[in-house]
Amino acid sequence: MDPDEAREWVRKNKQREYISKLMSPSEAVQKFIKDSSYVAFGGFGHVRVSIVIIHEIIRQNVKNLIYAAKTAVHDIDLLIAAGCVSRVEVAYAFGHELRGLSPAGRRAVETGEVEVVSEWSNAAFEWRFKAAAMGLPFLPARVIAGTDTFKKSSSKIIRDPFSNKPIVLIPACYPDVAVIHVHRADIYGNAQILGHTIMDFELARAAKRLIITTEEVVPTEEIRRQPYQTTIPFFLVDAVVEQPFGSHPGNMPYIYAFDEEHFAEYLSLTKTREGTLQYLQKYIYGVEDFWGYLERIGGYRKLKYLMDLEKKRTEPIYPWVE
Amino acid sequence: MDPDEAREWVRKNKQREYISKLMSPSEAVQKFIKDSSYVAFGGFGHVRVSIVIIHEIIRQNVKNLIYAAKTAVHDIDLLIAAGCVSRVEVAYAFGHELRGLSPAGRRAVETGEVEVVSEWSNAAFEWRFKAAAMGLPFLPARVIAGTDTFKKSSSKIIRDPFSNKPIVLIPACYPDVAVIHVHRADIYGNAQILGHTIMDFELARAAKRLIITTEEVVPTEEIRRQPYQTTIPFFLVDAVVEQPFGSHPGNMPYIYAFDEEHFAEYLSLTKTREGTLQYLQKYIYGVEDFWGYLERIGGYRKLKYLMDLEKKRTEPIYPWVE
Amino acid sequence: MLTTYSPVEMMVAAAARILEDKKIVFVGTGMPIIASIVAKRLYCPNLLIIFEAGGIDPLLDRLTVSVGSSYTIDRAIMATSMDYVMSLAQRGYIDYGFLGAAQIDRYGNINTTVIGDWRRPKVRLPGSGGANDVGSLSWKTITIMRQDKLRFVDRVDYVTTPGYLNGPGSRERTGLPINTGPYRVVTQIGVYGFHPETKEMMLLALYPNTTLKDVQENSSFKIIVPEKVEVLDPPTIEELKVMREIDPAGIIIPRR
Amino acid sequence: MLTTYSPVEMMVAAAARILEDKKIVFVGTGMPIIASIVAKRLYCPNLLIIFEAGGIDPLLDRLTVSVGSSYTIDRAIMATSMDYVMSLAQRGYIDYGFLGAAQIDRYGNINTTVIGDWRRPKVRLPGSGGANDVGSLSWKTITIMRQDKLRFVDRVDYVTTPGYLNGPGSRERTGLPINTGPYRVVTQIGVYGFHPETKEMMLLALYPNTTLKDVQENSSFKIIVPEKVEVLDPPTIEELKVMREIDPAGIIIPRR
Repeated sequence: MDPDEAREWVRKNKQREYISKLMSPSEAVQKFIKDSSYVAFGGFGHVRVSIVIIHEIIRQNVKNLIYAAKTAVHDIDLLIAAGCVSRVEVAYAFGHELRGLSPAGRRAVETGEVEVVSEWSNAAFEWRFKAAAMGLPFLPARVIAGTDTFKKSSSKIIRDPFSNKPIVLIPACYPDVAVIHVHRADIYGNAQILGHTIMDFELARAAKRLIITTEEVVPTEEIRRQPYQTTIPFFLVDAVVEQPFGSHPGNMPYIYAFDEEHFAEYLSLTKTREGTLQYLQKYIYGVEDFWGYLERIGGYRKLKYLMDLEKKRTEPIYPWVE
Repeated sequence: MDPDEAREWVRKNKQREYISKLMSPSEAVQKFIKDSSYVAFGGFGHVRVSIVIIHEIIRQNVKNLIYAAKTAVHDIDLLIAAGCVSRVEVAYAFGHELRGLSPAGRRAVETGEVEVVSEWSNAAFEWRFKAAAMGLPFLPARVIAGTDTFKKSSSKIIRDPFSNKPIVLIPACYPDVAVIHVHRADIYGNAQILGHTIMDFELARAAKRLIITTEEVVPTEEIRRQPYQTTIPFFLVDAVVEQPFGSHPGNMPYIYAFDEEHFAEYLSLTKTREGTLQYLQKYIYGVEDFWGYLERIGGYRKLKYLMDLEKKRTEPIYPWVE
Repeated sequence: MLTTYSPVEMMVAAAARILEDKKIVFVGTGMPIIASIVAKRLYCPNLLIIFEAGGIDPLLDRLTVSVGSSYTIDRAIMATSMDYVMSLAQRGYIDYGFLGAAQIDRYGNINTTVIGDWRRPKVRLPGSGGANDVGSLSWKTITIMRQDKLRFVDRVDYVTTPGYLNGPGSRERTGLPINTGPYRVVTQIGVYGFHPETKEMMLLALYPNTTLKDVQENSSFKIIVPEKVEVLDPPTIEELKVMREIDPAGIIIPRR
Repeated sequence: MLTTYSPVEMMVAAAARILEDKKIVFVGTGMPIIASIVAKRLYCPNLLIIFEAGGIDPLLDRLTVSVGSSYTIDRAIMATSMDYVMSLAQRGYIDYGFLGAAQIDRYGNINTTVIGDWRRPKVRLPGSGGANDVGSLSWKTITIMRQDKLRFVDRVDYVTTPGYLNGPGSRERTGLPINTGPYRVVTQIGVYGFHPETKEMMLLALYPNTTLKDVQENSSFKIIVPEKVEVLDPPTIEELKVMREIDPAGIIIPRR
């Protein structure tokens, strides 16, 4: 897509009206995430990431997704485990940071079930979104030059006409759908993120369709009280889904910590295909919605513990440590 | 300056230590603003603009400044009126928005006392700073193409290797000194702006030296309480100057409104060279510092009125309306 | 009752009626702000107003002296940066750009930089500000300005903001976004558009008290006059009321 | 009393001693975080730690599982974006980049993408993450990793993060910032630098319980050995104490 096509798309498809976009996770996925969609998730793979939508994609058995794995962690791994992804553009995937490699993701790539189609660095991926957000065909950058990652990307090198030195041009990236989990949003989609925004300030403008999931829906007056806190204005947004603890077992800064017990169970079960199915059955297929999942992972007692943990009222445990 | 030279400059000159950079306006100007410096002011010309440093430059009679007039209003006009500026790069200057053209600025350009050396649009200027902030030689853009403003800038046009369409390349801009007025900062320079950031998020990183003037100095713990509100981290900053009402007669969002009475007096006096001198004598040369100026413009009673005005407790008046 | 009105009020009303609901307008200083607020209050409740300094959809109840003042972020949905709003514009989110101008030519090219020679100008004007950006990046650009032979000129002294440049196709050839360009020009005499093929300025509507003769007598270039020219209604009482409410000091709308 | 220590503790201590005060370090997951906190607590109170997800100088009291978690912005001076911190790096603000690695070669090129063929890998690793960026843009890059013949290889299976690429001058020729590159490699056997002329890996220091023989037996390429090789002191009691304090669960630092 060149910038003029991207502009035309915005002109024709993006709603500038104040209408409620509030819907259920299931409606949001039905409307905007199709087989073979190119999708990107906001947050940082297991931090402020919309697990609620991940679950719903799995429940609806969406197939052949192409995934923009700019720091993808638990998000992509669940989708791969459930067979929803066929191709991946990778800056970071198949790993769980300190928890180690992700058995499900690794298995899928090593057996060829999932194909890695390109490689990027995190900054390169961020700048792809930024180029798109700015309505530009590319952004120049001084990363990935000289490496195999450059060769496996679709970047180019030109000579900078000002300094006459070589410079990499990173092409814009326009996901079909982005899903971003936020602290608060109104029914129109005006969204505020507390803490670091990671790539979401850019991703929100790069994507063609944008689903916001939010810890809470607040009145617009609350947004207007601190407009400098707004990360995403409503006219970028196509769906608003309210789901407290929607990033579980991920971390939601200032609200709840990682559920390391849950990660341990997940990483252990996904070592085998049988275990993977067992996990999906227990936590996703076997519950009606994310509320059901929240009960199954331990209900309010567990959630309260995770909130206490985030406030450092108790010490974290890491059951996956060998 | 190419990006490698700019990097080298940062490496050698930017302080990464937590040391107090608190100083008086007079020290800050003495240390960092020299004859022929290339300077840029944050804010929007008469909104959140560091008039305190403008006054001090005039009082110290700094000469031959080159001014980055990205929406410059009262800031540049005072400096021109006092004979401190010899060259200007213009996106917007010599005007006072709805108040009309600035007599002092216009006179200086029309008589040749001040030379306009290049033309830009606001977005182009912003993206020059952004290119510098990102450590890049240029940013692509789809503005200024086809106009005389392009011809009077130092931008280039290339063919975008992805879409094969022409695209403008806007060169990075590294001011010698930037001066940014903020709502709060600590003694090290960690600064938080409430409201719109205009170009300051980028300008702070583009400039070689950065003077922060602040409505109040706060403890570092207060900064750390809401780190997502920080606009400028301390290691970008070379001087911190505390000056309440430091943007007067400009507007400081959430704190005080424009002093339109003062603007009326200024615009009327600067119609003649004699009047201009009279203004400078009364409000700048004739007072010891900005505190003295604040007394002369009406003291606390006036300041209280401007705070009430900002809170819309009273109706604004516009004495310059004919 | 408010029965008389000034040329400025007619211009503002005419401009307000051009804007559409559920669209985004990027406004410049002065009349564009008043016309946009009138439109929003009376005709387009979902018109979203954006300011170049970073204010998005403030709850405006007054004209602002500056497009960067507190008013432009007052109870806004977002108070952000110039980079952000200009990027939105470049990305295709701005339906209407709304500008003032000192000089314009037949192709809608605008000058707000100098009258006379650039090096030694007769009158030095402020320059582009955000005007070039708005005129380059918005889908449709509306200009509101006084019309006379010195302002409607054959060639502007300096092209600050691109209209159709040298005619059809020249915007695209220079790298500007496709399908963008000048849409309407509103003056004290009438409302103009641009010929779909030649991209030259074309009369669309007159006011109750203006004539075809006024149009040509106040332009240094020939303006296309189609067979059918609309005559606009005078400002309504509601339009006049809103204008005076938002500009009670008479900065732009004359007090009486 | 803590008198014994593990190879990991020796590595972390050695790495912590490399960092300098009043500098900025951009840290990757795991050992780099622990080593940086040890350095900050004991040697470099003004060492500023930056995380790729946007956390700048948090008051870290614990190891974090993720370089994007709440810990990385906990009482930070700034919680911003990846764009912001990567731009700072590109602008020249990052003195030290601090990474882990799966494979490295004589020129300090790092692989964290695949073992085996890229299309059908034997082991698929996570990819660059921020590593390429840190290795491209920091003034000096420190790598901390396990050393053996399969990890210290003649040619990495895939260049994820640039070291000196093919040798002197090749970083600059490809457009990477000048005067940047690998600085130290810390393993369980010793600390390595790079030869100032040839840019090949060079032994700088051994540990009390490692030998020259260990160095070469655990590398598939020849490592330059200068005449003088330092032997580092074992981890101090203070160093060990801090490590255990910030990793009480023994995620990286073995519990005993």
